[in-house]
Amino acid sequence: MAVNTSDIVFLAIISAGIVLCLLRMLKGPTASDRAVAVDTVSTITTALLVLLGSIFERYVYLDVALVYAVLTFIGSVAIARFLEKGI
Amino acid sequence: MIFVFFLILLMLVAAIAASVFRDLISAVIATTLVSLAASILFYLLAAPDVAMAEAAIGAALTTAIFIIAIRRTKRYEE
Amino acid sequence: MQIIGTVITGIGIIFLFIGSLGLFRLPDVYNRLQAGTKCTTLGAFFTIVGVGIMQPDWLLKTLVIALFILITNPISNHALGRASCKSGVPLCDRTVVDKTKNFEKCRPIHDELEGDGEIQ
Amino acid sequence: MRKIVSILLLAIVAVGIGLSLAKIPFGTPKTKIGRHYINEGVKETGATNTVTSVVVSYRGFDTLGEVTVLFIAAIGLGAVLSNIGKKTAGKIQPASMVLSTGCRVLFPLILVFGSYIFIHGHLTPGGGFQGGAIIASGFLLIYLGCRERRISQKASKVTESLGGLVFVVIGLLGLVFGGYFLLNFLPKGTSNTLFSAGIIPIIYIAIGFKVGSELAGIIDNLIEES
Repeated sequence: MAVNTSDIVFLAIISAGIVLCLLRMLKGPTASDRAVAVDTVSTITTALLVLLGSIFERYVYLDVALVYAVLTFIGSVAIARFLEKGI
Repeated sequence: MIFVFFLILLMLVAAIAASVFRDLISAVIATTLVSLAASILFYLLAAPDVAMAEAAIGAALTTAIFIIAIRRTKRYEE
Repeated sequence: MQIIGTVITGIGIIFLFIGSLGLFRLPDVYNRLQAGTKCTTLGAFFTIVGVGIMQPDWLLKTLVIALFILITNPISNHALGRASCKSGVPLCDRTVVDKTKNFEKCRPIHDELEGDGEIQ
Repeated sequence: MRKIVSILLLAIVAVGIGLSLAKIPFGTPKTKIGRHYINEGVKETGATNTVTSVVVSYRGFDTLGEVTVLFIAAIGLGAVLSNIGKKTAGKIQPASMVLSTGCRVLFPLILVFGSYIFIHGHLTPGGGFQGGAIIASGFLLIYLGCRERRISQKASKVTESLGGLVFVVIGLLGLVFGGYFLLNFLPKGTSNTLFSAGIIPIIYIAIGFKVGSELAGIIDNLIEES
């Protein structure tokens, strides 16, 4: 495990992005805004997991990122189908 | 280490938001955010099995089951 | 190889940050969706492929992850946009053209609408 | 009042998690049995993933109990919901073309991915429970996207029962061959290859099918009958 300076900068920028999404989640006037914010956070999280896997230098950790890439959108689709009264 | 505390703070804020929101759908969305942060924490603690279970169950199945429950009751808390 | 991968990852992460900045600053749901979809899809793609270039053994699996991101992210954002259109979230007051007025399909459902547009 | 109490409780939990993270040194085995699992686990069971060797081999009987708990929960939910009776479907907004096409494209890929997770449970992170949850998410996607394709309750019940049966029969075979329940009677093979670790992959495949069909049945019950 080797943490470079670039990795720390990347993690800081990603943290700032997640904080912005969190503020939108707290503020957003309607439920749709909040759903969009959480969907964005889940995409950012997938990229973050791959980056952390490269920092830890563990190949098998990529499976978790694959689970994120495949599954997190189902929650957003469920919320969307509720909002349009489709479920 | 700072990153771990940042994640704990994120979980805390999202959980408080989930308990404060009057709109139950917004509360479910905040709960999803809690489970995302918890999964990254498990990942950082070198427990990929638990992180995978948290991701698979917390992200999709729990949200859907909460929503199916809300569909039969009221959406706004009084 | 290391330097190229780091540069590509940095570009992707800057895109991710711009996406969340747009999500925070833009005025209504539809504009926010645009920032949340395009910027983060491109940013996640660049980040993941950049990590794959940094460590060449991982390239295949990272490409699979990037492919799944490219498929799933637009689907969920499309569903969210359609849902907010159907549940009657208003456009912002600076909107110039609203083409959804002409389509019956895109109008909100008015029976037993619980008023998603209201601020709780 | 309720709000203040809930916020206070959450703050206490967060401080606890933070303190425990700050104090505990991670990665050093503390107990004797933990050191034994880490040092001898790969040699004794043949599974590269230590978590899998603990869950299925050393604590296999415990896993049988967990699976039984899930089974009882699914049966109880079906019994409760069958009293309510079928509601008419009402006016349900059909899914858009993008969503239904995406569901049809993604559903087989999700099934393949879940199978990959539980077949490779002894090599990579993951296992029967995680793979089953992924497969159930695929079925949930089908219910969200194209509602007209629903799974048959009977097939899910049969799959679930077969999964439980395979688990118990393999345990009893261990009793026949060596003298105790869930004995690893198959050859271990060389570790870090797919065909290794004896009965662990077979049990994990059974658990994967069982958990997947159970969760899919629960979702079907909740969506269609409530």
